[in-house]
Amino acid sequence: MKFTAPHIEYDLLSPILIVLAVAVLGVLVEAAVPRARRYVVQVSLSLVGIVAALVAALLVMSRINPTSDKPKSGYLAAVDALALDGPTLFCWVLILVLALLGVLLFAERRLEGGVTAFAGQASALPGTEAERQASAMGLEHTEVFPLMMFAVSGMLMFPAANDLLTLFVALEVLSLPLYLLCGLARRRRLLSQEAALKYFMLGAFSSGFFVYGNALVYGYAGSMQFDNIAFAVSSGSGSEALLLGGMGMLAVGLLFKVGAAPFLAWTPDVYQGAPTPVTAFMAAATKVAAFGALLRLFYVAFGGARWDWQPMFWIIAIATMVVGSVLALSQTDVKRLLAYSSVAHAGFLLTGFLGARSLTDIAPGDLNPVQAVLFYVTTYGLTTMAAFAIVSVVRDGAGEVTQLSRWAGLGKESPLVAGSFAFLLLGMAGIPLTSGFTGKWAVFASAASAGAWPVVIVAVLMSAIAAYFYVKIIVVMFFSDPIGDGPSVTVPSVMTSSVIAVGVAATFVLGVVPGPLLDLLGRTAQFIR
Amino acid sequence: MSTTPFIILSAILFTIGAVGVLTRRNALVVFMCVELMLNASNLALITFSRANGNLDGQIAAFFVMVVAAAEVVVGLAIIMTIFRTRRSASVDDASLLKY
Amino acid sequence: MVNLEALHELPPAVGSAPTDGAFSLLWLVIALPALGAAVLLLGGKRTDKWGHLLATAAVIGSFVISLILFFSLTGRDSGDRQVTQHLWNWFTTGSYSVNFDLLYDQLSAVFLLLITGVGSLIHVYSIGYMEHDVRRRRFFGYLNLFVAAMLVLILAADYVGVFLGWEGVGLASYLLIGFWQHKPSAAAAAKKAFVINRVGDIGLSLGTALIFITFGSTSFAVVSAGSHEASSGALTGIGLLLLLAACGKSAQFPLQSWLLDAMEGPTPVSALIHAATMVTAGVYLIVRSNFIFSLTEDARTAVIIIGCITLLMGAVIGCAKDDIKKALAGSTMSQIGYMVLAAGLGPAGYAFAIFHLLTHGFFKANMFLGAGSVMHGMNDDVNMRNYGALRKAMPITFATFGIGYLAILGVPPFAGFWSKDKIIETAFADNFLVGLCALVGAGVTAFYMTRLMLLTYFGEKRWEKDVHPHESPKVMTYPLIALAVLSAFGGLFTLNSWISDWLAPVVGEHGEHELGIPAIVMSLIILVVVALGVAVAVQLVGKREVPKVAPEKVSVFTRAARADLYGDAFNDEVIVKPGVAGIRGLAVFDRSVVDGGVEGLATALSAISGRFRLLQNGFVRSYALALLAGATIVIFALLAVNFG
Amino acid sequence: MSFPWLSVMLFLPIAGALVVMVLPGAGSALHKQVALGTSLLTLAVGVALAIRYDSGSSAAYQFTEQHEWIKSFGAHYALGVDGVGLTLVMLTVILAPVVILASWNDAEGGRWSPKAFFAWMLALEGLAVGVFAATDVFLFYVFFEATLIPIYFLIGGFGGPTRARASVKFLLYSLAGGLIMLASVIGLYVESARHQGGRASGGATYLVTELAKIDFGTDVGRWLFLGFFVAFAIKAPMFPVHTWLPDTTEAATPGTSVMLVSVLDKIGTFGMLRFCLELFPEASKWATPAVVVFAVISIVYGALMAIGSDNIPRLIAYTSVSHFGFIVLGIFVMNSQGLSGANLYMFNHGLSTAALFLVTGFLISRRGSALISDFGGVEKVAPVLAGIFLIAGLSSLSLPGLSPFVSEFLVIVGAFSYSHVAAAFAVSGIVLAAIYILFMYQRTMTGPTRDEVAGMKDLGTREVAALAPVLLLIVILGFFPKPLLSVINPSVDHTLERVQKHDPAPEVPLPTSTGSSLQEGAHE
Repeated sequence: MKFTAPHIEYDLLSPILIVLAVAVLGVLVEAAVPRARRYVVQVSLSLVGIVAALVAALLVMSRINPTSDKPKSGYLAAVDALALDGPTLFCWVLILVLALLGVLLFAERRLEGGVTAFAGQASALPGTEAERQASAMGLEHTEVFPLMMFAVSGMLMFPAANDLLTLFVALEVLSLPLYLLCGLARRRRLLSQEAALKYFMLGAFSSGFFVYGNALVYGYAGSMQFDNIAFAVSSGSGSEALLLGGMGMLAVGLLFKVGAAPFLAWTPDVYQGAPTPVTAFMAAATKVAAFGALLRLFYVAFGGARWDWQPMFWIIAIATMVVGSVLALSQTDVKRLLAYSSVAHAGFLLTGFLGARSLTDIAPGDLNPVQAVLFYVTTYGLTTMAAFAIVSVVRDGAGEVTQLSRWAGLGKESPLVAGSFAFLLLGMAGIPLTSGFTGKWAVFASAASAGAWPVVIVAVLMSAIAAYFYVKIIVVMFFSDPIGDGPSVTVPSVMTSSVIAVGVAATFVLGVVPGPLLDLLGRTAQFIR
Repeated sequence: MSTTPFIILSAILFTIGAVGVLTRRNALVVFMCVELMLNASNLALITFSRANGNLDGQIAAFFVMVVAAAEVVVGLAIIMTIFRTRRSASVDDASLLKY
Repeated sequence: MVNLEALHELPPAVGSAPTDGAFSLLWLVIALPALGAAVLLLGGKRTDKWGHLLATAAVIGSFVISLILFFSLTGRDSGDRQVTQHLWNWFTTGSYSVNFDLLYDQLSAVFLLLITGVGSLIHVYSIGYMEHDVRRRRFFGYLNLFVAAMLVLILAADYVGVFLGWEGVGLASYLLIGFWQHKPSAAAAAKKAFVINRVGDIGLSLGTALIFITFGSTSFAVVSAGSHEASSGALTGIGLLLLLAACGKSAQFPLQSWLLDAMEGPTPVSALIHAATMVTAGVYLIVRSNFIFSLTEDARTAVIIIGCITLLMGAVIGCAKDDIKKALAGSTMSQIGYMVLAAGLGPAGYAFAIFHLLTHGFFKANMFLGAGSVMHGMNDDVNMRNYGALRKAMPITFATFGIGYLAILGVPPFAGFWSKDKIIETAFADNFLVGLCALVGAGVTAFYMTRLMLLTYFGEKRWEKDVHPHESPKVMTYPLIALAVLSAFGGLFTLNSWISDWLAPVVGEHGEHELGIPAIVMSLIILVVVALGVAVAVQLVGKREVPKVAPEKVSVFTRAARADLYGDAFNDEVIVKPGVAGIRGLAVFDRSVVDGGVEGLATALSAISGRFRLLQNGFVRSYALALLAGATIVIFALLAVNFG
Repeated sequence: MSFPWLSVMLFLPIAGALVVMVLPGAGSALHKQVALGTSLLTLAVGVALAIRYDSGSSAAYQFTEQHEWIKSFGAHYALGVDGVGLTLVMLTVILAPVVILASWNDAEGGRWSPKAFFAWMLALEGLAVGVFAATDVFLFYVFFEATLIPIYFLIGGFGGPTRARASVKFLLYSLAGGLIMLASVIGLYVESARHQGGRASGGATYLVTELAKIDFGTDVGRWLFLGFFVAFAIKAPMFPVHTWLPDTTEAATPGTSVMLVSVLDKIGTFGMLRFCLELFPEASKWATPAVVVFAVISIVYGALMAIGSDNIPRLIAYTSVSHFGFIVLGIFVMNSQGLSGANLYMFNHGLSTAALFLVTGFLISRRGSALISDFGGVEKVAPVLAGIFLIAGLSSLSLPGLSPFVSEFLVIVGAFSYSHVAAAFAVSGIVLAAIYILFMYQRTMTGPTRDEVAGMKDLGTREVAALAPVLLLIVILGFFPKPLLSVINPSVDHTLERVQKHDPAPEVPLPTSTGSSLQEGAHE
């Protein structure tokens, strides 16, 4: 039998390729460049790479000219393995922007007094001479940058994946580096390693389900291509059981990444244990990629079986919102609290995801679910990034201060930081004139348009509960007096500051003039089939 | 010949793996159980590929093996660090992060 | 049902010829005292020196205007003796419009004279009486405010306008009763007066509302024109509600209890507000609403009953009081009872009600001021048991008071005789029982007034030491004299039934009531009863040694009378105490149930949260278990949805 | 595109707030002067606006501005006022300078620098104007929620010892209500998207004028109505969701309380008029009996609680619960007396409550205690304060001759023609009002002067200057409410038309010839 070499559209895939190339180069740098200069090289390399990828992504986007009223639906690339349509390209741009901010956080050195937030020498045991020497020598793991680049490449592939196999590979490519990154904290290394272990174990476990689901769906449809699956679903051939079983298991894999109930158990532990920059990047970027993939898989491949999976997602959305909001009430650790809040947000995103309805029901002017979800994930990503960035600057002698009670009086200590954190929290609570509100409105409206009223009601009630713990933080920061010597805010370098600035600005702008972005999404948020 | 027995076998393997993950303490064993699950999937993939008469399934199986290998690399690294700090490979010892 | 005999002769409608000539001054009558009040109350200390003069001048000014108006009204022929001055539109919503209109007709004319006249005298009197009070300016400001409000009340051409004056006088009375605020008793009395009046106001506001519902307007003109078309139900309702209002303002049963406490105020206040003018506003309201009451037998009956009860209550209370002012207050209640009773008699009685209101205004003001002058001489002691034999010490006061005494007893030819006799006659004509009440009342009145006279002016000195009674200054005695004259000759108003004819266009022809016996005999009977009362008083009080302190061992009746017939006790037991308890309970309810409900929800949530976070126990294997369980549920749910 | 009056009134204070914020220093006289100046300037614009308002015009809204804001949400930046909106906007801009002047020194000793206080105040003023001027449901909602933030920080930052708790309670109550309303707001979007067929511009819209054209159908309409009504009931506040108000006023500074109770709580009743009745006439009529019952309960309950409370700000809060009961009652009896009365009441209650809060504020700050039982005989040492206190109190018990009387009377009349029983219960409020006001006055002002208050200073010039305009308005409007009614009546007629209700005809037909005075009145 003879093989024909597949045709690869390098120009279209350039963003992914660039990022991958940078990652590989990064590895070489580790090998070739002397330790003293690695930091600079790696940082600049990744920054340049991501910016380049961003430009490339924008170029690709311009080819489907999204500004026109009737944009092209998009391209299928790499032998239909990747679908480059509106949603994909938007996710790319968003992920790359978040990655850029992520790199800035990774590269932050002033907070730890001249070194990054990553372990000087991961192999050195915590609390041993070796570790002390490592930190004394100011060692630091610059491998984090290539690792991150790998993760980013996976994230870029994830929402673009147009067949189950690509989806699986992308999933692993984005997950594995993150597992490692979670374990590389400079301080509280035991927690960090534990986080890595838990994340890895559960991640592997869930990917087991994912693959098996893969197999079952393949058994049902006889192909891994989404369009073929969609065709099989609509034609109703094959055994329902295989389809449903497979669909369920794939859902498990994706919902695990999203951190939806009941697959959220890892979220609080990992978010808390991981180095804050990693948490920030992970919390923001992973959700974007995962939701991109979730939307494509269930809208394109399983769109025909909507009536089968929608009830299940109703339950999951409700459960996720309830668990996230209620459990967050009693949290006393800021990072953990933000983790639960991110769970709640996943619930809200799923609410928007429930807006799925046949395209004929969606009139031209109307808000469509893809648009709503992508908009919300944008607002959420930027806000969360900035929030975690702020967490990383509130410190005392022993590093970051994450007990909520110790944040008392921060409002007096440094009004600017506390003020912007309060603003971000109000954003997450969904107060108008912040992006949180417009986002919430969009996802709720999308769900309501599809008639998912019970979910919307629950969502509304849960936002009320969620508001309670956000407000609680504000009260602690502004209206209560510090216990002992309150935490001090270490003035970060321009890098972290710029991340915070961008996040706050985005939260405000997307809250006041969300129009342009929404319209862009409204025009382009159509999946190619 | 029918594919059902193979599917049932793969399902059994998968379940064994899943249960193993839940019951075994030693991180390495847990990890092996995950591998077992992956291989159960491989079996299913190949079976279906045979049933459907195309190669996608088999290719997928190769990919899964590769990915599994990569996973091993990462996984073992993490487990090693934990083992070295804690002098134990029991996943239950790592339970500082809770509530 | 509408009473038939009333339908034959419909009550007269309130016409409204626009004002012209002298009548365009009408608004000034109100404006002068109002301005005076404004200057005095806003001017502050600057006006201390001349404030009282300004106030007095203002009232005298409006008295003069009232006289001019009155005579120009008499100038007209009885047909068009009603003029309306339209000032401005107060408020308009939908079809409902209320104007600031002043109605000047025979009725308001009489009141105008009474209020400004007696008002001026009392202002003059107060100059002397309040001389040593540091806050005299304020006192006069309040007095002016009162006069202005009272004038609004009786000049308003719309029930809402009446309401304005109604509450205005209430406010003034509140301020004046509590004028000596440092005395807790005074402050309490003031509040009590206002609150109980508010209860009456329920009647006025709902009444006004019902009037609007029924007639689509609340102006006398429209209502009087349409009243005979209204259903008897509506009319009765309105009548009863207005009666409630009257009860509040005129201290009629069951809202009488505030009047006695109101004596905490300075004596001129008691004279002007709580004897001569304000308390009679209720009577005015009923008479003014004759076009309602004439058409509803039931409401009138209620009015009569209230009147009878109160006139007896007041009299009985008056018998037992040792506080000279309270005794007089009881008497006031009783006298107003007479007026209300008369007003309840319908067209037959309206005129006499007003007539008695006038004469009573004269002699009761006279006696109150007299009492004031006595207190002035006795270092503000009000206990009659410490008086005695004052007729020599303060002759003028005694003389004038004496005239008032004869007047209230109804001894011919003094004013009271003419007015009271007419009422009693009409009462008998209407219903024997009612007549009997009136008659008995007269007897009791004779008793307590005689008692008061004896205790105060006769017998031997029972003064405290270092009390040196002396006659009051001229500025106080001249008003007394003036009022005494009026009390003596007030009867002239009824000369060949002038007053009835004068008021007829407003309140309707007073239907001929035929009495079983000739009027002269009736009068004789009344006189006999009065004489009886006097005799008893002389027996019980005059002929005996008066103990310094009120004897404790007394009949249950006396005790009841001393306790104001348990009016306050009743209120305390039935309204105040349960009310306080209820409010306490409500506060608990608000905290624990209403608020507690919400707060409880919050705490419950955090409790749940605290419980369930423990599930996150940190063991990766239990997380895996959760994951597996979740996966199983998801898959089975999916299968169930489709195959179930 | 004429001059954007409302936008100016909206953004002027906000700009002022920013200026105050960036001015150096921690709150010198300069900050206060800038704040006062800004609010006065806004007031000037407001007066010009009021003068230019044409009460005769048939347009639904005047000074309208409309720009597309978020196309995909159908949201517009649309402003405009009808009679009701105008009165409330005016109330806002009148009270703002008064409050700023009165709170001149209240912000000292606060948690933050005084300048924050004045900045938040100005921001609040601007946002409040936005709420009352918004003619787009989405925009209204945005302002509705946005106003919470300044007041939240004003309470939490400058209040008394319990401020933190109070502020959270306030915010959560309001947010809960707001979010329930959000569900309805989204429902409106869905519906308007469904009914877009007729409209030329595709997509949904939030313009009140457009939404009013939609017939939502019985069930949908009722659900949406409920969403809105609950939020407004919490805001107003009505029994049984009132408990946040006393706690809040107890903790907040007088100025904050004024802005909260006199201005912001009006959003509740304003919303009932503008959205419940306007958008869901059928549902409103369906809900009327229940609403009336709750309104009457609020009247009596609030009054009783007021009588029972020893803490002055709590007492005033409860009186407001009672007064808001009257307003809601007037709105839902749906006849011209009730509605005009209610509208008038919103304005008058704003004035009288403001006066009461401020004067008691002065009293409390002098004595350092808010408990009635800690006072006694103040009248002797501070007659001016006592006098103003009495006038404010009397206006609160709606004494005829003071502005609240007309409104309360009209509401009672309207209620009476709706149901005798409801009116009978409601009217008991006037007796209870007399009790709680005079009881408070008696126990604080009269009787022997207590030593603690013996040295109390009487009101100073600034304080009198702050209160004088309010009292003046109260008296003038008491005798001549026409300026207000002339702008209110047209919008009342519009509302009645919208809910298809007509005033019941009187039992006895109005005479045409007699009562010329009446005719005059009607024609003026």
